[in-house]
Amino acid sequence: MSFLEFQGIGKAFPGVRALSDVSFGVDAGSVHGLLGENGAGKSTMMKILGGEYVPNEGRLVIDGQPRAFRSAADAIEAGVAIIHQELQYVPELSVMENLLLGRLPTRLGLVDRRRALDWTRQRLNALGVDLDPRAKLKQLSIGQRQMVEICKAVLRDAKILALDEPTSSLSHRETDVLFRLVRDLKAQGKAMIYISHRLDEIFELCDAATIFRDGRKVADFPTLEGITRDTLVQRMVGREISDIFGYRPRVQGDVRLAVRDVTGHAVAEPIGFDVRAGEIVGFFGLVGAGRSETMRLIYGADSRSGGTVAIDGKTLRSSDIRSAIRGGLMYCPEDRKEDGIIGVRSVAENINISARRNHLRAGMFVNETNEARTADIFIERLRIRTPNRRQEIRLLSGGNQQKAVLSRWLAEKDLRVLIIDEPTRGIDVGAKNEIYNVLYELAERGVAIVMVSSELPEVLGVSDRVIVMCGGRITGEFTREQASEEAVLARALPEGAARADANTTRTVSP
Amino acid sequence: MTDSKTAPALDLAPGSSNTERRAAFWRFVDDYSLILIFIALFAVLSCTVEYFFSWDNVVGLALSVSQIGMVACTMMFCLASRDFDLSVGSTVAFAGVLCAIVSNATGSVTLGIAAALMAGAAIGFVNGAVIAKLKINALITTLATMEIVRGLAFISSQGQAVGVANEAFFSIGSSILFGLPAPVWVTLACFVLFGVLLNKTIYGRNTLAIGGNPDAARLAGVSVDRTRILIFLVQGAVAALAGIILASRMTSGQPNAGEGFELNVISACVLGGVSLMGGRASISGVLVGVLIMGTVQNAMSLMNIDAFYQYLVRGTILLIAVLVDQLKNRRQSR
Amino acid sequence: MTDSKTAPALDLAPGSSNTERRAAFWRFVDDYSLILIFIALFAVLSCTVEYFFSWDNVVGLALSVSQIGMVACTMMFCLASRDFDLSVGSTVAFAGVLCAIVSNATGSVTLGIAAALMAGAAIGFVNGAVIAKLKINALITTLATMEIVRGLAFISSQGQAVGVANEAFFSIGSSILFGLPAPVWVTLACFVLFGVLLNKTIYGRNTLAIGGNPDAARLAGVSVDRTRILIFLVQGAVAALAGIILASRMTSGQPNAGEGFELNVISACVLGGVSLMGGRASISGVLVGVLIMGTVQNAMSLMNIDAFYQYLVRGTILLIAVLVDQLKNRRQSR
Amino acid sequence: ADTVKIGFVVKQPEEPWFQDEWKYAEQAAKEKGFTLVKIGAPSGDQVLTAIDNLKAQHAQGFIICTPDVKLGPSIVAKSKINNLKLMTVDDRLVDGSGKPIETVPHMGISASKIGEQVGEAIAAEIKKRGWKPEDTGALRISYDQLPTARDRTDGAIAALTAAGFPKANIVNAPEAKTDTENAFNAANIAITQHPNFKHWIAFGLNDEAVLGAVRAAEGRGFRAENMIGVGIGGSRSALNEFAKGQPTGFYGSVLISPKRHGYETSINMYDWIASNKAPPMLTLTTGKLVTRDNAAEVRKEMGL
Ligand SMILES: Nc1ncnc2c1ncn2[C@@H]1O[C@H](COP(=O)(O)OP(=O)(O)OP(=O)(O)O)[C@@H](O)[C@H]1O
Ligand SMILES: Nc1ncnc2c1ncn2[C@@H]1O[C@H](COP(=O)(O)OP(=O)(O)OP(=O)(O)O)[C@@H](O)[C@H]1O
Ligand SMILES: O[C@@H]1[C@@H](O)[C@@H](O)CO[C@H]1O
Ligand SMILES: [Mg+2]
Ligand SMILES: [Mg+2]
Repeated sequence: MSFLEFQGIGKAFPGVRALSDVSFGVDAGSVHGLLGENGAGKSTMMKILGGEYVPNEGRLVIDGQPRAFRSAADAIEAGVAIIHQELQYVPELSVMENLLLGRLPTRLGLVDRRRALDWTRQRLNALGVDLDPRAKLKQLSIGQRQMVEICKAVLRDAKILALDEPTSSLSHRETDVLFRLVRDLKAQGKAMIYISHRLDEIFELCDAATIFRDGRKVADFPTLEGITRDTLVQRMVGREISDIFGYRPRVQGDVRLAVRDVTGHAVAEPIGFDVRAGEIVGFFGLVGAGRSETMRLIYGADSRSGGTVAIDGKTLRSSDIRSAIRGGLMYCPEDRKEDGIIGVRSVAENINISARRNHLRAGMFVNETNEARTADIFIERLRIRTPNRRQEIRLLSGGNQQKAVLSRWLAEKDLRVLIIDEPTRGIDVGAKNEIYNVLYELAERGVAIVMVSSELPEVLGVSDRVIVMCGGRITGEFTREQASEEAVLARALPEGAARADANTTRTVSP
Repeated sequence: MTDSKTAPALDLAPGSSNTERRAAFWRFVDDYSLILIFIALFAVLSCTVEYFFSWDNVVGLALSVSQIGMVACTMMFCLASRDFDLSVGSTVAFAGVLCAIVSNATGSVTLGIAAALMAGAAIGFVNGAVIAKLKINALITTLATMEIVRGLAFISSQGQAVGVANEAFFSIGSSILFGLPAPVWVTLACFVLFGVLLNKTIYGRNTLAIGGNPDAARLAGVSVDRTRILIFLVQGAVAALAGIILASRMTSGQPNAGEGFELNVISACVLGGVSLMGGRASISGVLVGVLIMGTVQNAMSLMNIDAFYQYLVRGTILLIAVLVDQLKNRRQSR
Repeated sequence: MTDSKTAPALDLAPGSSNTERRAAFWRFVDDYSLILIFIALFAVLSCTVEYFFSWDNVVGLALSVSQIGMVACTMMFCLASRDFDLSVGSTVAFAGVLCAIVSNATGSVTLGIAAALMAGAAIGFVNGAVIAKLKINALITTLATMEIVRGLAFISSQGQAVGVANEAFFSIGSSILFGLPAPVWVTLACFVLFGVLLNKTIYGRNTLAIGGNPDAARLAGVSVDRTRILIFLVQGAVAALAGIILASRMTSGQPNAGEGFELNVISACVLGGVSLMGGRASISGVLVGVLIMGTVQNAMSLMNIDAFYQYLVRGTILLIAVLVDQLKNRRQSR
Repeated sequence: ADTVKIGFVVKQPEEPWFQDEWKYAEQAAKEKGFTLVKIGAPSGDQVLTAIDNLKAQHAQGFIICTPDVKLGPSIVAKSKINNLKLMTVDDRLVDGSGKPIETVPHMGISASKIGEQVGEAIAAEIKKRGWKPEDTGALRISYDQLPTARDRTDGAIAALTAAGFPKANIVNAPEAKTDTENAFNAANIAITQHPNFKHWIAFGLNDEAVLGAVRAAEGRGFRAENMIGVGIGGSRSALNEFAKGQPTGFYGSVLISPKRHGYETSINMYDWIASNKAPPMLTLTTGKLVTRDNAAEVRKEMGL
């Protein structure tokens, strides 16, 4: 019997069955991969493990003891620590207080800040993470916040550690730090569950794996020796995907998007580039390179202090999102929870929020049939797993929310330029493939596409051209043919760090 | 774009038609729980309280909630967009006073009404502009305008009720159409109008989107500031309308009218399921919220309940109503 | 585990010492902007308004905000945890009445005080339990208890002011220690106590965490429900304390005391930078918020501003204060 | 015939005064065997709602103390439409131009008259104590948002000035709400502003207002011998003061009798409905000054 056993777990929500009769075990001193399409039930399983949900059927057995958690506190008590897919931090509190949330040390009834600070510094150092314990979380980048979340779980010294897509916002280097941590913890005999849609991470870290599909277990791999990537994909999505990127060359037209001398917050020197009709330009950089900030300036989400943006030769009004949209420029933000979804509204609402202005009756009445149709098309096309289009979007799994937000922009009919920031964050392989296909189709229709991504294979696999940013400036530009991993990475690393780091970079298989 | 060969990947909720029917039933109960509560309340009161179920009484009840009802419609928008408006009570008073003053000065009731409506819209515009553009907290902003506008009402009337000379003015509040008083018709019209606006128009949908997540709405191209200002402007105008009708019913504009009005309106909305966190609202909920509040008060008067005990009853009923409504959420979560 | 050769993965705030100094200056202005506003206001009034800067007046000012100040301390916790309490005004009244009744009945002031404090705590406990456990909206819950408790105050006193036979009772409100009246000392003690609680104890930090992100707090094992209930309980007890002191100052428990009290307290907190969205609070901010509100009222009276125009001034000052405070946020958000 | 049902609508049901009026009206109802419907209506629209409500439950008439006398025309019109007999108590209705509506039977007090009584009582006491008027300040605890409150304080001022009190020594202290604490704060500031006065007098709309002024004055060292506060109502707040071991600055209160107002109006209305005997069109009652010394007797005299 394994250290941690899930036995016949089932869980239903109103209108949705998330898990049915799932059993598997996780050994101490091993990393167990959990795979499955978006909405397969992985996070739900983790929330059951974390005491957040009570299963309808089945039970947990830890170290031979059956356990029934009634709350998150129960699970913590039992030695379970979870890194949630949706980051759960308190923005107004410091790194230290977030790390020690619920267990600050006290002296004579008062919080012992000094001891807490010392402890935090020391432990962070030991983990090889460089964060100021006094910085407030809201001052950190997403990647840094995710790092804090990881440390928060790790520092609990739990016996069981579950990581639900921990790398979705991490750069290579932070990922390295994380992997080192996981290996250390394995050596210490912890039982770990690792969820990711990045298969190379699974191969690199995991000893065993379980695959979910539609809330059921479809495969168990006690070892990953000799298992191929294709096998996993096949079991996950139920079909063959030979080349996930499936790049298709296409003809390119004239310059559609012309960015000239754009300056603003987080931009170190004026930024300029062109994108042609039908071209896909990948923007690569490490966390904090300033890509997202640049794109927000171009779109008008933040006000720029200088420069122009033109589409098909027509200059857009500065800092005006609506004029950008009317000009055919759309931006899909990277932080889906903060900037993307409108949680309490339905999937259909979220998909139609922008495009519906084109289908108004009498200038103000929404066209409900049209909206329903649009929603259904995307739900089917991108396989958005939801009981129906009326479901509140916050109840969808992370990946499915991402797909719905993407649909919002794909539904625009006079799309000319699409800026898409981390489009496949948290998305399963099958759907990734589908999204790339949609991007190609759009490009074939003549749309100019800017894709910001921190996944190097994706940038290399999908783009016609790659632009690299570092420290708020453009540091390199490559054609598809020129772009190699080493060349691109070298430009993405800050000067100085470049040489030291080039060797330690993980090699990633596409 | 319609490569829909691949079968819908998901087989959701396998369940038999039986569980489906049960789910549908619960969905119905969920959606209409408050309405059901109200119907039950109404039925019980009809059977137990003498005179409650009579045409006269029902009309009186409708009249008593007509002002609150009107403003609740627009307050619903305000709350749905995650805002808050405490200034409506003062606006009701000021509009009544202003309408009376201008009517007397010009001899024209129409001019008086126009002036009051415009003043109301202006107050709303100021609220909206300060909140949306200067990004000041809505509670503080409207608390400030609540004070300022109340001050204007007292100053312009010198603290005295302003009677209206022109008798035509009184007919707004007292004339009867098809058996119902005019104010009730106006309120019904508001419910229909704002119901349609909320559910069928881009204005309503944008309001809900803004309330759900203002940042996301802005990035999706919703003109957040403009919509918020519009919401407050309309709210101001409707509060002024309520003030005019109230003045007409009372045959004078009173500077201390509408005190505590804002809390009643907001409670009715919240009771009707409008979320203070924004993004969620239903017009039928608000209607029922308004009706429950009015009905309880009405029944207490009919039952001759002691003034002090009325406080207890009001508070308790309020709690019970939300509690029962809450049960559905409990069933839903976990 | 300590292969920390690789360059620091994340580099926060590089900046030279010059920009650092400038940043530090702005941070200071940001943190203390409201205090600076208050000092400026106080200085201007001292120079321009006769009698303003006199010991008598400053003591009077302090006394006039002492009740609000006490309750603002606990309201700060309540708002910081993303809750809301409208019932404090009623609790003030009920506690005063109850204290008087029990003192008279038992002949012991101590028993009266104990009974009132316990009743306040009980009211707070009920609020907290209903909100945390039954998950009912705080606005509605405390609106309901506000009604119910006001009803209790009227019922128990039969609507009449209740005088206290035991003269010892009056000394609570009127005795002077080191030149300041006792209620002012109590208020100062509250500020110190709750300041320490907020910043230095687990209770305070958990409160902020709950308000900042309730889910995160819950998932980290913070006993969210227990903390929320405790916050309300303490709030009820402190409101009762304010009620007792008020009754002592007025030498009788009055059932209609403290009407509108809740809005004043909440405004003072919001003015002091406490976020209604939870997670943000500072005790110095609240202190200044309370003082600004009291000072404005005091100065207006000293300047003999007409009662009607006082509404205008109050509203305008409120707006200006938050507006100025807001400027820092605009600068912060790039 | 139907059983007689009479409404008794008051503007501030929480106020002891109205509780008492209701109590004595109940007494009349018990004696005559009619039903009394008590409704509180603190604002104009609630008055209209109350009248609708009375019609719905088949009342035949009602007695009202309205929150604003200017509601007169609409109350008259509404009761006519609803076929309800109408009488007013305490406060008399006025028409659009401010003249009393004489067609409605009324029993009550005149706000300015009662104010004058307060002023006269204070003037007499000043004289008795031999204070110099120039050393004496007068606190007008005002709440001008409420028309009756203004009439009362203005009445007091009229009587004081008529008795030779210098107008310049009258200090306006507006209270933000009509409770004791707000009166306290208003008075406290007024006293700060005028350090020159050796004695203080105080008047306001009710006992609570004056009580606040008395407490504030005490805090500043003006005790019974240097303070004359006279309230209106003779409520418990006043009696509590008289019950204290030592006299306080709360010298007296002008007591008005809720008994006649509650009991007599109800009986009149009953007779009007049951035997069509029209009530007198106008009955004015007066207040009586009660002080520490005579409070108990006077109350007994009035049957309270
Ligand atoms: N609270 C809830 N209410 C209703 N449905 C829910 C709820 N939580 C999860 N679901 C549904 O349960 C299913 C499983 O979701 P889950 O989050 O476990 O998927 P996942 O495997 O983690 O997917 P992803 O890879 O996208 O994160 C989804 O269809 C989701 O919509
Ligand atoms: N609200 C904020 N407060 C302080 N610094 C911020 C804030 N938002 C962004 N930054 C900083 O601005 C810089 C640019 O961030 P940006 O998000 O544009 O980078 P990026 O290249 O898109 O990387 P990624 O999105 O992967 O983190 C980073 O150093 C980030 O930490
Ligand atoms: O409001 C007052 C009440 O307090 C009592 O004094 C009688 O007259 C009314 O006008
Ligand atoms: Mg998931
Ligand atoms: Mg980015």
